[in-house]
Amino acid sequence: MVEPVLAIDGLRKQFGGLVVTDQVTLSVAPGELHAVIGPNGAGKTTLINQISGVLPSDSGTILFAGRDITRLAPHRRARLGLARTFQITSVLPAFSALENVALAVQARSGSSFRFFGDAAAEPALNRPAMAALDEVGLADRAAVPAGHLSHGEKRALELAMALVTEPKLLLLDEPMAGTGREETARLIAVLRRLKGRFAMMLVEHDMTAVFALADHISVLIYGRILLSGKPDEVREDPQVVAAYLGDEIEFE
Amino acid sequence: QDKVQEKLKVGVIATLSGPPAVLGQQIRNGFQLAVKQLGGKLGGRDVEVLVQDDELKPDIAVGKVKAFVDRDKVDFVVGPVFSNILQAIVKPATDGGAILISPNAGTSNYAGRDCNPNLFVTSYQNDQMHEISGKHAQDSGKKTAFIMAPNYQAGKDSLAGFKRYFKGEILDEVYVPLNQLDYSAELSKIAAAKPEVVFVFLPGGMGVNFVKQYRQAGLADTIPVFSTFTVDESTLPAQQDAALGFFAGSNWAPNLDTPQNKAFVAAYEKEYGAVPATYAFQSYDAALLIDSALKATKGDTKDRDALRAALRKADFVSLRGDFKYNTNNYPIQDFYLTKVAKRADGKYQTEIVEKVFDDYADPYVKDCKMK
Amino acid sequence: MLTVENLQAGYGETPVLFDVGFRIGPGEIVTLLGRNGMGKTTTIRALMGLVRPTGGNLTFDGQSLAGLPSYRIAQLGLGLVPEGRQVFATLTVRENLVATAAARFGDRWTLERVYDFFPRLAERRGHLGSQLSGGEQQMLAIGRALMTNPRLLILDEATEGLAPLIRSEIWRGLGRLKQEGQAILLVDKHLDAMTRLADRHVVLEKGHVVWCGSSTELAADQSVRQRWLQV
Amino acid sequence: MSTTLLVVQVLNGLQLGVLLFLIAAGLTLVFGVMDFINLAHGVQYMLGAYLAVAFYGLTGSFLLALVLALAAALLFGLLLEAAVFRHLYGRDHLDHVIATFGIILFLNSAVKYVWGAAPLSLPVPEALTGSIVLAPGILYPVWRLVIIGSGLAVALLLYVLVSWTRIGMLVRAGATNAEMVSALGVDIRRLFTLVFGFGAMLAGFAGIMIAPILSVEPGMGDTILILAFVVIVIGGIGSIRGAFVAALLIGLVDTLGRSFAVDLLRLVMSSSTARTVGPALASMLIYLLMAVVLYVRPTGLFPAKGR
Amino acid sequence: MTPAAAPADAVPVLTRPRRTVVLPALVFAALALVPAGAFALSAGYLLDLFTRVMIFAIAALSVDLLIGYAALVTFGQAAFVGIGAYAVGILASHGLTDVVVALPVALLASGLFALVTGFVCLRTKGVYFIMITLAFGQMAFFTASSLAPYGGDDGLTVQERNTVLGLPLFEQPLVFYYVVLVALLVVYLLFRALVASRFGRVLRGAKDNALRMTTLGFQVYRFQLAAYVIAGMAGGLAGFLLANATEFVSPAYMSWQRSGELIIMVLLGGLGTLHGAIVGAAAFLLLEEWLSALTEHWKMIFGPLLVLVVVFVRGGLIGIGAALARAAGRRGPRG
Ligand SMILES: Nc1ncnc2c1ncn2[C@@H]1O[C@H](COP(=O)(O)OP(=O)(O)OP(=O)(O)O)[C@@H](O)[C@H]1O
Ligand SMILES: Nc1ncnc2c1ncn2[C@@H]1O[C@H](COP(=O)(O)OP(=O)(O)OP(=O)(O)O)[C@@H](O)[C@H]1O
Ligand SMILES: [Mg+2]
Ligand SMILES: [Mg+2]
Repeated sequence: MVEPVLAIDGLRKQFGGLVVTDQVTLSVAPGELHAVIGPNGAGKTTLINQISGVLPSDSGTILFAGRDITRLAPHRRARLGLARTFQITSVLPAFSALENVALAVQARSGSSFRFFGDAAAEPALNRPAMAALDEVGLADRAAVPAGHLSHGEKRALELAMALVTEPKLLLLDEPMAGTGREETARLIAVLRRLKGRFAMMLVEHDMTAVFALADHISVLIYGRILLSGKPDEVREDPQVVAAYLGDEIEFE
Repeated sequence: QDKVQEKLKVGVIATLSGPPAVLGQQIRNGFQLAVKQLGGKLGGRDVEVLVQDDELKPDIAVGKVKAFVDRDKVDFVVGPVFSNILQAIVKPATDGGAILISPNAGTSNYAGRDCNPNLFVTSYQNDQMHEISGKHAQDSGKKTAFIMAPNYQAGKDSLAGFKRYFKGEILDEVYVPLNQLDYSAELSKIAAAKPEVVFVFLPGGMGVNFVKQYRQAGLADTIPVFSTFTVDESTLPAQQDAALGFFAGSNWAPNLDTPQNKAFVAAYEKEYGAVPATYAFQSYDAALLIDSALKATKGDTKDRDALRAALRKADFVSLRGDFKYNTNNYPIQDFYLTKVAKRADGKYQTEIVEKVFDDYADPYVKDCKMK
Repeated sequence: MLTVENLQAGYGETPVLFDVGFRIGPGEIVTLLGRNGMGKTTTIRALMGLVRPTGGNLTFDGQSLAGLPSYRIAQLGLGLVPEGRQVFATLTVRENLVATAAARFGDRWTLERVYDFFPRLAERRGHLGSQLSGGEQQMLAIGRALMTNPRLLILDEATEGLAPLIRSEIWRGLGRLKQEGQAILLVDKHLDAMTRLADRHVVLEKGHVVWCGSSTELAADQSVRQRWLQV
Repeated sequence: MSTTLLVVQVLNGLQLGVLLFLIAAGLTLVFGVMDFINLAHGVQYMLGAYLAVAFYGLTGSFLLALVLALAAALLFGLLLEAAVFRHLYGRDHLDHVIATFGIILFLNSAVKYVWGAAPLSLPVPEALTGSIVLAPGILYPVWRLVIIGSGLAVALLLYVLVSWTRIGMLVRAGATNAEMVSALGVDIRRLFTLVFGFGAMLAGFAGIMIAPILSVEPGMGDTILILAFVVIVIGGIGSIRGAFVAALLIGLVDTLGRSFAVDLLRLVMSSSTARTVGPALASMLIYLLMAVVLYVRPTGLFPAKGR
Repeated sequence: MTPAAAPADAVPVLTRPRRTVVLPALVFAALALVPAGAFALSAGYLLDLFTRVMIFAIAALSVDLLIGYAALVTFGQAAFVGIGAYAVGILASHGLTDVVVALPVALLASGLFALVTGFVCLRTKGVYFIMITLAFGQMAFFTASSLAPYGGDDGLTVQERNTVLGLPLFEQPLVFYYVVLVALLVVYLLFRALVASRFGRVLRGAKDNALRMTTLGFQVYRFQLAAYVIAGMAGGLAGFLLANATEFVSPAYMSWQRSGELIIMVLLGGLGTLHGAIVGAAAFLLLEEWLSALTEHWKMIFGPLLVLVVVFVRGGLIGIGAALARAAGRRGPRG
């Protein structure tokens, strides 16, 4: 078996008396799209925060590309090739869409202690940024301040920002939330195209998207992994249906 | 002859904003009162008095004084209230060719090593005011003292001044942060130390706060307070009864018994509705000083040597009585112990208790190269 | 009960809505459909007085909403579940629910009933708004609007971020509300559920109403679905 | 240093703390709860003191003066809110800073224009002038006890108001998202106006209560303002409890520092060095304290949660 | 508005700091012409006044760099000015009066102070940052006040202005004026380049959404610290010039009121524009100068003026200018 990009072992996080993630163990193979689903408040966002380093973990280990990153600062993890999007949209509202992405390019290039030269006119930053915007369908909105974009557009922008950092692993927290059907379909197409380029971990309540994209699904309930397996196994599992999917089959 | 007819310009610079504004106003008022009483003339020449606020900021003061000298071409600058402003403006004023008359601040460096032929002080050398209390405490046989001042240069000078003559035991020497509001901690210390006398130098609002709180803590009836710049006519309206019986050292008091002074106090009160403090009278004297010198030079200010010599003579009747200049252009004068009292008309003032120094010159003069 | 005619509005100098008109009768459920950025949220904000309309008429129960501050509009009985949840981050769950609660038009919705509806909220009643998961915040936003006992409930992407199970709960709940006679204005992306639930649909495209009709008409009219909704 | 003195100084420290809290209370309310930086709090405090002096002059009764001055301070606060603050809700903090700085300049100057530059005074109410004996030879003024009592009362009142009442909830909610509060049917503007008026009244109340022990003069609110900010920042913005604890802490540190810094330093250095270093250190102590607290806890002792 | 003659592969970007040229050029041209005006009116004091204006403009620029581009609202910037000034004063009192010594020492000392305090301050954010910078400013103030050998609270007279390689150039008001002007221009151009650079973009990004910047992989702290040190050194430069201009140094240069005034200057002129800081400093000081000449109660006019500016114009005086320009542009043909 190939070495996983991400291997989590026994991860735990507690807020006061509330245990939010507990004994979470899972691994993501290179190029794989691994979906994490589960009821509201199950701890999915918390898990992503722990992996990306926004929240410190109480116990357990996180191996990223073979390296222990459990105690690493978030920006260091990002430099190692760990990118993420936020559940609650997080862009730089005063910057244009293009500049948002260009900053991400700059972050990857690593040389930001440059005090001279007009950053906004650097083709080395703008070209890849423009390409990424094009990829998510925002090319014609490049000059609009991110704060003025609609909800769905911001989502797409976040994705573009993550893309250009050429991550080894991309953590996606509900990228489809708030996007319309058309955009959802487009995002699914974009993600499908990206599959294989790098590994992804997708947290999503839109089952259409999850079953269309996932190679592997883990179900998180009350902070614990209930089940981890191929999409078909998960879909049929009575426990998952009872706790999460419900009777209304919206997908397909 | 034409030149003499030209208006004489005098620039007054004083702190007119913030809490110490009341002191600056006294300086301005005192000077303007004198000019008014002299018929709008000094030494026979029509005067234009320009007033500027230094905002208690040295760099602002420098700018304003430079403007006096360069733009307004004043012959005299009168001011300021505070020592740190004096330090800042001596150079721009005197380098610019004006004569600076300080109606209040009198620092030791200008009395000694930095003495300046173009700087005349109508007040005192700062230390002297503190020495009065020390000398009196010593002479009246006090054995123990508790002394206190704000933690800055003038504060340190004041306690040094007190100790110069007081040879008893200093139970504690306390420096409080500048502009301290609450003195409970210090009052408890005083109550615990039980000194025979307390000496404080707490100018302005600090003095008001201290005196009120000292009285409220019940100490005022048991331990006498000697002070400088803590109880005077600028703070008494706020201290009122709380300050009754507090002692201070001064070169003057409103009730000093000379005809000129009586007239001055009456006129000042009539004009400005407040009892004058030393700031006002020293600034009034500054106007008299200029007047006397210009009379001697027949209004001429161009011949600076003659003008300086005339100022040096101090040929006027000071409100304080005896007054003459030492070689460092600081006064030789008498100093008194004063005490706060309530007048028949309900107003408060300091009143002379006894003379402590006679024709007293500051010691720094020996460092001054001027002869 | 709500009439919107020729509504125009925008942000700053950018016009967003050009001609929006529809009406909602008592007990009706009406949806606003359209792709991202077509002006659904802006329409709702204009209704609530959060964006000043630059033209057109808005009336609720015969009373013009023009120029009314948003709290007056809300007091007339409009209850909003805003896009993006916007729960009060520094208030606890319970405080979020009771702070703006009102019983101007009946008191069907009480704290207990909301807790019954969303047991999860009861479990988390002491948490601050900011300490909730995305879905929990969404439940809270819905509960908060219900606690004002509105006559017209406005849901802007209210099922965003909710687990499928909870989502179906909500649809079922809305169905029950409809039976109780609650009027609802709905924006969502789950077309199937909405077609089942709603009486009429309004399709927005670039700030214009381009189609309007009942669920059956919508189901039948393939061209509308393809052209404006990309289904 | 004797134990009695230590005990007395601790009491003095707590007393100063309550005093500081009294001043900081209105500021926390408006700043912490409504997210509005009101630099004019200091001048509102000053105005309270001046109004009390003025009304005392007219009526000759402290109680009447207190009531009238409070009413006037409230009125003035409402006026100010309508004229200036109202336009600045939801704007950047810096806009608050510059506008309220303008108000400081204006009021400091206006007060001087109306009442003159000379410090004024307000006597302690006749019935409360005495002192009580704490320890042999150490008296404690009754008025100080009154101040402590009113400070505690204000603390309690505020705590209950903000944490437990619906008004408190709405105001806190409005601070983070005024638009939503309004969209849910609450007239948030009026609520803010009320809070401002109340804040102004609290500032005025502090000014009135403190006037009998301090000099009433133009600019008296400026240094106080900084102290009040230090208090609420150390406590954690938005936390009434934090402000209260921080005020006591500062009162204690400042008082004990002033009282014993020199003595303590003498243990480790020569007497004369201690004399120069001690007072300088004492002056900086609260700032040092603030720097240390913020270094260790970057959002104060009791950070508001959820921001 | 520049005509759309952009290079072919440039993409439209709205948020690059607007490269306004006309207004800054006008400002500097006006400043360069002040001496001519002063001599024409034979009003030599104008030179002093505008020298002062430009010195404060440098300090205000440093504040604008921090507040306007990095959202670091510093309430202790006067400390750096004071440190620069004290470097001059203390060196002079030991007989070291040449620029070659004084300027590097002033810059180094203020830079070092910024490095050390910034290290601590930048752990905090928002209002906490405001207050912790105030705390360090106050500590610097109290330290200066207790420097008994250098005048303590009374301050220290600088006997003569710094010499340049032994030449007493600064003693010439006109020469000194242009020296200050050049210093201002250099700082302005430097900062202008800085905020548009990659470095500046990170700063601005962190101002907008620091958490996002961190997850992108930027260690925001280091960038902010660098900016803090640069701003501190600019403050030190202003102090160096101020000590030479007033020939006096005083703890009062470090007071919190002064730090506050610097913020007000920037806000008055227009935040985040750089030239706004210059305009603001000029407006503040000139208004202060003229109003205080009018009446002793000038603050009763100045205060409400500030309030009006905030309430009715966004973006300070520069904002008024821009609004007027827009209005004119709408009516007249586009140029
Ligand atoms: N800072 C916090 N303090 C206390 N509890 C918290 C905090 N953050 C999250 N929680 C709780 O932890 C649980 C897990 O939250 P998390 O955001 O990880 O859920 P989630 O699986 O992402 O849910 P959703 O699908 O609704 O977004 C929730 O019940 C939430 O209330
Ligand atoms: N605050 C704003 N400032 C400027 N433009 C805005 C603002 N908010 C939204 N817009 C613009 O208004 C248009 C309509 O936005 P609106 O939010 O109403 O769309 P929507 O139909 O609700 O889309 P979505 O499905 O993404 O929520 C969009 O083009 C958007 O870019
Ligand atoms: Mg989540
Ligand atoms: Mg929307």
